[in-house]
Amino acid sequence: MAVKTLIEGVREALDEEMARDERVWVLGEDVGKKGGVFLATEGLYARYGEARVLDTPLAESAIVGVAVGSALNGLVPVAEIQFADFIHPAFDQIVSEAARVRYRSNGTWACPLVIRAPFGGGVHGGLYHSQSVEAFYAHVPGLKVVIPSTPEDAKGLLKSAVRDPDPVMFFEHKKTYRLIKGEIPEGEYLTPIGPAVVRREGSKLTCVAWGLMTHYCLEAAESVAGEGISAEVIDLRTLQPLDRETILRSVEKTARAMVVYEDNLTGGFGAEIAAVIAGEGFEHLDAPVTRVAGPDVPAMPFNRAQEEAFMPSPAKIADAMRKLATY
Amino acid sequence: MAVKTLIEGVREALDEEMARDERVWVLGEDVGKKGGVFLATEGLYARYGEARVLDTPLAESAIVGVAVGSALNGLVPVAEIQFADFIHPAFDQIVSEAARVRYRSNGTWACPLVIRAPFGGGVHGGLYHSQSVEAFYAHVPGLKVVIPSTPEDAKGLLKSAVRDPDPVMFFEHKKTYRLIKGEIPEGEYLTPIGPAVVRREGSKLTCVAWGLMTHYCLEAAESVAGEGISAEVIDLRTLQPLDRETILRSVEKTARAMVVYEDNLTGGFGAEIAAVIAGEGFEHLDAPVTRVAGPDVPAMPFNRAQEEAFMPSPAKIADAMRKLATY
Amino acid sequence: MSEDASARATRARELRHEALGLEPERLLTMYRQMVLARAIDRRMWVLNRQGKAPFVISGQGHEAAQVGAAAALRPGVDWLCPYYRDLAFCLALGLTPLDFMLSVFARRDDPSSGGRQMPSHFSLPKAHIATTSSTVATQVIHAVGIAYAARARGLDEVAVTCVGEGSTSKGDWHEGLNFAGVHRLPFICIVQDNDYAISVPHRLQMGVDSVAARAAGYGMAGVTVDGGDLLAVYEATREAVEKGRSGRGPTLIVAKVARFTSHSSDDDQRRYRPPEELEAMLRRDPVERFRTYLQQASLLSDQDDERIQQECTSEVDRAVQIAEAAEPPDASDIYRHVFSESGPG
Amino acid sequence: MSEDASARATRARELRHEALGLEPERLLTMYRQMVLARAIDRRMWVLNRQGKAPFVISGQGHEAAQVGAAAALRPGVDWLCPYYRDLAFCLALGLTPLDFMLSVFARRDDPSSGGRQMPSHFSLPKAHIATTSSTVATQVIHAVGIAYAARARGLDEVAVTCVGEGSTSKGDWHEGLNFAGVHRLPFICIVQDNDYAISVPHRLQMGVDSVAARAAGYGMAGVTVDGGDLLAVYEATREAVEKGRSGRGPTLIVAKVARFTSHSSDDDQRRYRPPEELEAMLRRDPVERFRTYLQQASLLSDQDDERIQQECTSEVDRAVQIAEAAEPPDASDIYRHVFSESGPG
Ligand SMILES: Cc1ncc(C[n+]2csc(CCOP(=O)(O)OP(=O)(O)O)c2C)c(N)n1
Ligand SMILES: Cc1ncc(C[n+]2csc(CCOP(=O)(O)OP(=O)(O)O)c2C)c(N)n1
Ligand SMILES: [Mg+2]
Ligand SMILES: [Mg+2]
Repeated sequence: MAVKTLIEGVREALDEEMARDERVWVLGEDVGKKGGVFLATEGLYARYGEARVLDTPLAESAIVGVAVGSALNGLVPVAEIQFADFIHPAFDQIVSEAARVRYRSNGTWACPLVIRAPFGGGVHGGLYHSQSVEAFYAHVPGLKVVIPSTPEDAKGLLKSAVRDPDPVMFFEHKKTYRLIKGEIPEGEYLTPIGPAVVRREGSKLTCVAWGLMTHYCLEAAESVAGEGISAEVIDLRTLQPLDRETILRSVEKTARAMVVYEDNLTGGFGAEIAAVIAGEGFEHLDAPVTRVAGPDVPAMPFNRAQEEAFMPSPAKIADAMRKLATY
Repeated sequence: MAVKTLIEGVREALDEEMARDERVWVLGEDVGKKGGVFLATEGLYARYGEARVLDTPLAESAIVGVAVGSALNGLVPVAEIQFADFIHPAFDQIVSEAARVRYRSNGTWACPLVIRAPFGGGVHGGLYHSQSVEAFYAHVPGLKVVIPSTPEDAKGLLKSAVRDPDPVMFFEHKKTYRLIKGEIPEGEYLTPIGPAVVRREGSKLTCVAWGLMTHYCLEAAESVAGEGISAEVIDLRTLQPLDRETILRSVEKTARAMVVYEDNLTGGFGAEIAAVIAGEGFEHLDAPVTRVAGPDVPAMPFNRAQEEAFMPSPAKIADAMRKLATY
Repeated sequence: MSEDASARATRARELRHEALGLEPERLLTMYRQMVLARAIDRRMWVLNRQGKAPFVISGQGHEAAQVGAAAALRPGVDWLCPYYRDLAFCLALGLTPLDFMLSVFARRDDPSSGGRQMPSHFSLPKAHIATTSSTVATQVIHAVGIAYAARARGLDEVAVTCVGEGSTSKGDWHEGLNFAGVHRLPFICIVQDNDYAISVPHRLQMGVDSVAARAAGYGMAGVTVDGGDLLAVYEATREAVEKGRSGRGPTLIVAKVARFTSHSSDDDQRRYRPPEELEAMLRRDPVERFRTYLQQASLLSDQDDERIQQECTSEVDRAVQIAEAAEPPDASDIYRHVFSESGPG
Repeated sequence: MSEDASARATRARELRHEALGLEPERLLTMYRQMVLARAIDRRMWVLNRQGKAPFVISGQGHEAAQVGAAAALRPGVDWLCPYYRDLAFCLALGLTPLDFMLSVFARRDDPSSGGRQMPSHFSLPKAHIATTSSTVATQVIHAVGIAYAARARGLDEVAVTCVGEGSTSKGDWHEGLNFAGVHRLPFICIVQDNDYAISVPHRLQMGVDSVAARAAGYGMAGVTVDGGDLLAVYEATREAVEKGRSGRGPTLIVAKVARFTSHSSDDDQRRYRPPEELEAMLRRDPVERFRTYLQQASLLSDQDDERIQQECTSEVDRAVQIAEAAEPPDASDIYRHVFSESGPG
């Protein structure tokens, strides 16, 4: 196995799926010759040509809407939204259209498509190149929401997403693209959409996270391990459908839970996780469910001091772990 | 005091605020001669003329964007989105623009505006005239989110919203428009944005709701009262900023809590309420926080059987109250 | 009119359909489609007054535009991303009165949505009629995507979409047309311009008389036609279809039509339209106009017309009867079809 | 060129600015604005290479379009809803090099955002430069709203907005222009068409050579100008401003410009633009072109030019020095200005 970056996982998944199935096509801004602003689609244009690797006009609603239409007529589109911050203009096409094609037609139409978007901060992106948007979509029935945190999962989950018969929102934390390296298995494999994975076993508390925050939680767990705090870290991988079992099984063991997310605290998807744990795991809990999240300010400022103040960090998470462990 | 409908409260607020301050103007589809599809703006066109009561083109992003621009240049716009289901195309203008004007300019620009939208179901509106959308916006820092449940509050809160220096999302449950009648005080008054109100005192459990669900909870509370279950019903009125104090004070007293919302269960704003109660009220809870909500299906079907299956009803709520009381 | 003038006029008219290569039988089929659509539409309003149809939205006054356009398509091959007034269009493409009545009564076997959507949210996969939401103009982009896929797959399909003139103000309309223009797709947008978007008049909707003026800005063909003139719409659409099929790009067709009814059963257009305007508008009946054409061309006798009317009426009667008696959806089925039932493929 | 021909050409040029009523001093001011913008812009890239400016986005090649347009406005009266390449435009309206450098270094006293936004997200209330996001084209609608408010309040203000040609594909652009057309607002949209949207070439962005072709569809005036020709842009904008002020409606101006640099410091345009194209493009330098004009009109001596260049350079030096030494924002201020600090008014 070769050690690769997360974005290489994305790229390999796209390449393999396009080679496997000629219905698969990629569309978005700058995905063609340039290979995407993060180079996720690098090489595809040369290999598959303009019709299957299409630089679209600068129009996110059209990117998603054209994807929907092409899915209705037999293609399997993978749309790239350049930054998750710019997915908002396509909100209606995603929420009212893609998510509902199957339901509103009573199952007579399907809308298999993938929407990829880099999200998240800590990269000096300022207010409009740093946002987390998963909460908006994990709230919308009809959509699956996937966020990989390792190169292996990025590849395996994206391949599953392309083959999924329903619309999948595939969010990639842009800070993980090159920061996170790991082995990618040789040969073809699929990582199923749905199951979470326990990234670190622990007995004292459960920490639920996704994307970059998974790694920060692992760092934090490592740093408090010396203090005798044994933290279990769950990487959700899929927010919708949510793997309640893995979460609740862990809480049953540890009796203490925290959710860590980079998005704004209030109404972030961590609220749902906290509500599920507090609801279904009530009997097992020895402490309130802790949430470590971005503050309730519009977004992450560009200047370094305020960006750092916004981002949950391994140190902040470790602090919260200490507090929770001694509650 | 005269008994009036909720929509009369809305209409009076608009009329009084337009009479008081000539910077206030109303824009939206069919708000002019027709007076709005629910007649919320009836009479204003005749009284204030086309320039201040403007029938816009069919373009929600423009409705909000023009409102933003007019606010930057000294007006106080009240934009009507005809149905909350059709607010999605304006998502970007609301979330990226209105909500962030103040923050991104470091307080040197302000964006005082109100966006009104009728939401909610139970009116045979089908998939696209029934939705609850408050969770999307209550998650966005920079926006206030208000949902009145009585004629008095509709008027008093809307007047406060018009005078608020920041953008306010003002959602009106369309089933309450004519169903809910109540006294509206004579003379001018303002209902402050922020504080929740206890609509019914109780000792055995706390029920948090907003909009139409407030009334369903009150009905349910009444129906279980004979069984010796004393339910306290809190009408949130404002989702953002959230009145944690009133909620937590009640839970401290009752030790049991439920949240009732019509929106889809997963990621609805009730998840946040549940997380807050389970987090900050942990020590007081004798039972897990219950959520009664719409199911996780894209939206409310048009046919009666499935519409009823979707809607939380007084009976469903009463059942949940019984279960919670005996936990 | 003198005998002579009348005869000349008749000849001119005959020449029109003959010049278009339309056989009398085709013309009668089209006429029947219009009559049927009108009969169904009128019945909806009766059902609404009877409390049996909670919501009605109507295509009366738009029939010629729709039937004329549909006649230029190959049903089941070319695509339609329709809008809520497209009853006549969909009937012409293969929707049956029963199909439609099942949706009016929100029955389980309604092929468009199983009673989930409001009536007039047409969808019929086998006829290549795509599912739509209520959110206007979203389907315009879907039609563009369908056309893109058709070309990519080497299929000889043209994608048509319809919207009202108000819906052309939406960003989605623009984004769709621009995309179609860039790629010169086999795509046709038919704007049924009835002067109002609910109550909002044309002058507050756009700064031009016809949005056909926008076609040039997308690098596509644009044409304004009298939407009350079935043959004119047929001709314009046929040309657009030929353009699309031969790789000569998309077309924007604006058909000027009349909205006979209020916007929907929740509206009363007398509140915002002056009586004289309403009166003048109601004189622009496309069904009557085509009937007159056929009669003057001696293609439709009074008896034939009577028979067609009666056949349509009884077809509607039958559809209403069956639909009313049909099963409603199961409440428990509300959970179905959120995701594929066969799981990841 | 023969002596004679050169003299004739010079006279024609003189006539141009004289015909426009522009005094030599105005011309030199404009020239200075272009030189200053270029100097600041170049410095940004140096700071970027030094690791001091994490993000740079550039207006090099767009200066004539911006300075020419700005010259037709009344600073502090007319409005600008700018986009990220509008450095020269904003300087001409009153932004100082220090103001700008404070934003490059994300300093507390950056007047645009207090270091919250990336550089080149211009905002300066006193100059009527509105705050913008990074999401392209959203500001177009704001400018429409500003114009609507100006008229409603009886203010004699014109609202101008700038976007790139790629941004015209967005729904917001369309919705804004349509709205402005309906109400014949004092609104001007200047499209700075540099042939690329990041890497996406013109041919994949639109089906026309110039989006000015869209103006007719909104019922507004539309004009395409050579954006390298300062006087041409000035003339077009002045006419548009007069139109707006006199109630004759909005104007769409497309200025064809050159993007000298890569899209931003995160991009490398050599990856997607052929070398010959880049080379030819780089010859279209609007600053040089205007310098030549001034020199041939004997309005700018070599010494004057030298002096202007040096003044601009030292102004930039000073701004960089002060900005670099300035205070960064406080981390704890992150919580400020989510809502009004004075509470409900
Ligand atoms: C995005 C959106 N906004 C608002 C509505 C509510 N609405 C339904 S139809 C309509 C008017 C449509 O007018 P037009 O496009 O001219 O079509 P017509 O009904 O006149 O045929 C409106 C505003 C909607 N369905 N979708
Ligand atoms: C809605 C949105 N989508 C994507 C982006 C990312 N982006 C920033 S600039 C740009 C290209 C803009 O091209 P154009 O409008 O031609 O302006 P130019 O940069 O060429 O001056 C893109 C795609 C964005 N800022 N906003
Ligand atoms: Mg219309
Ligand atoms: Mg460009």
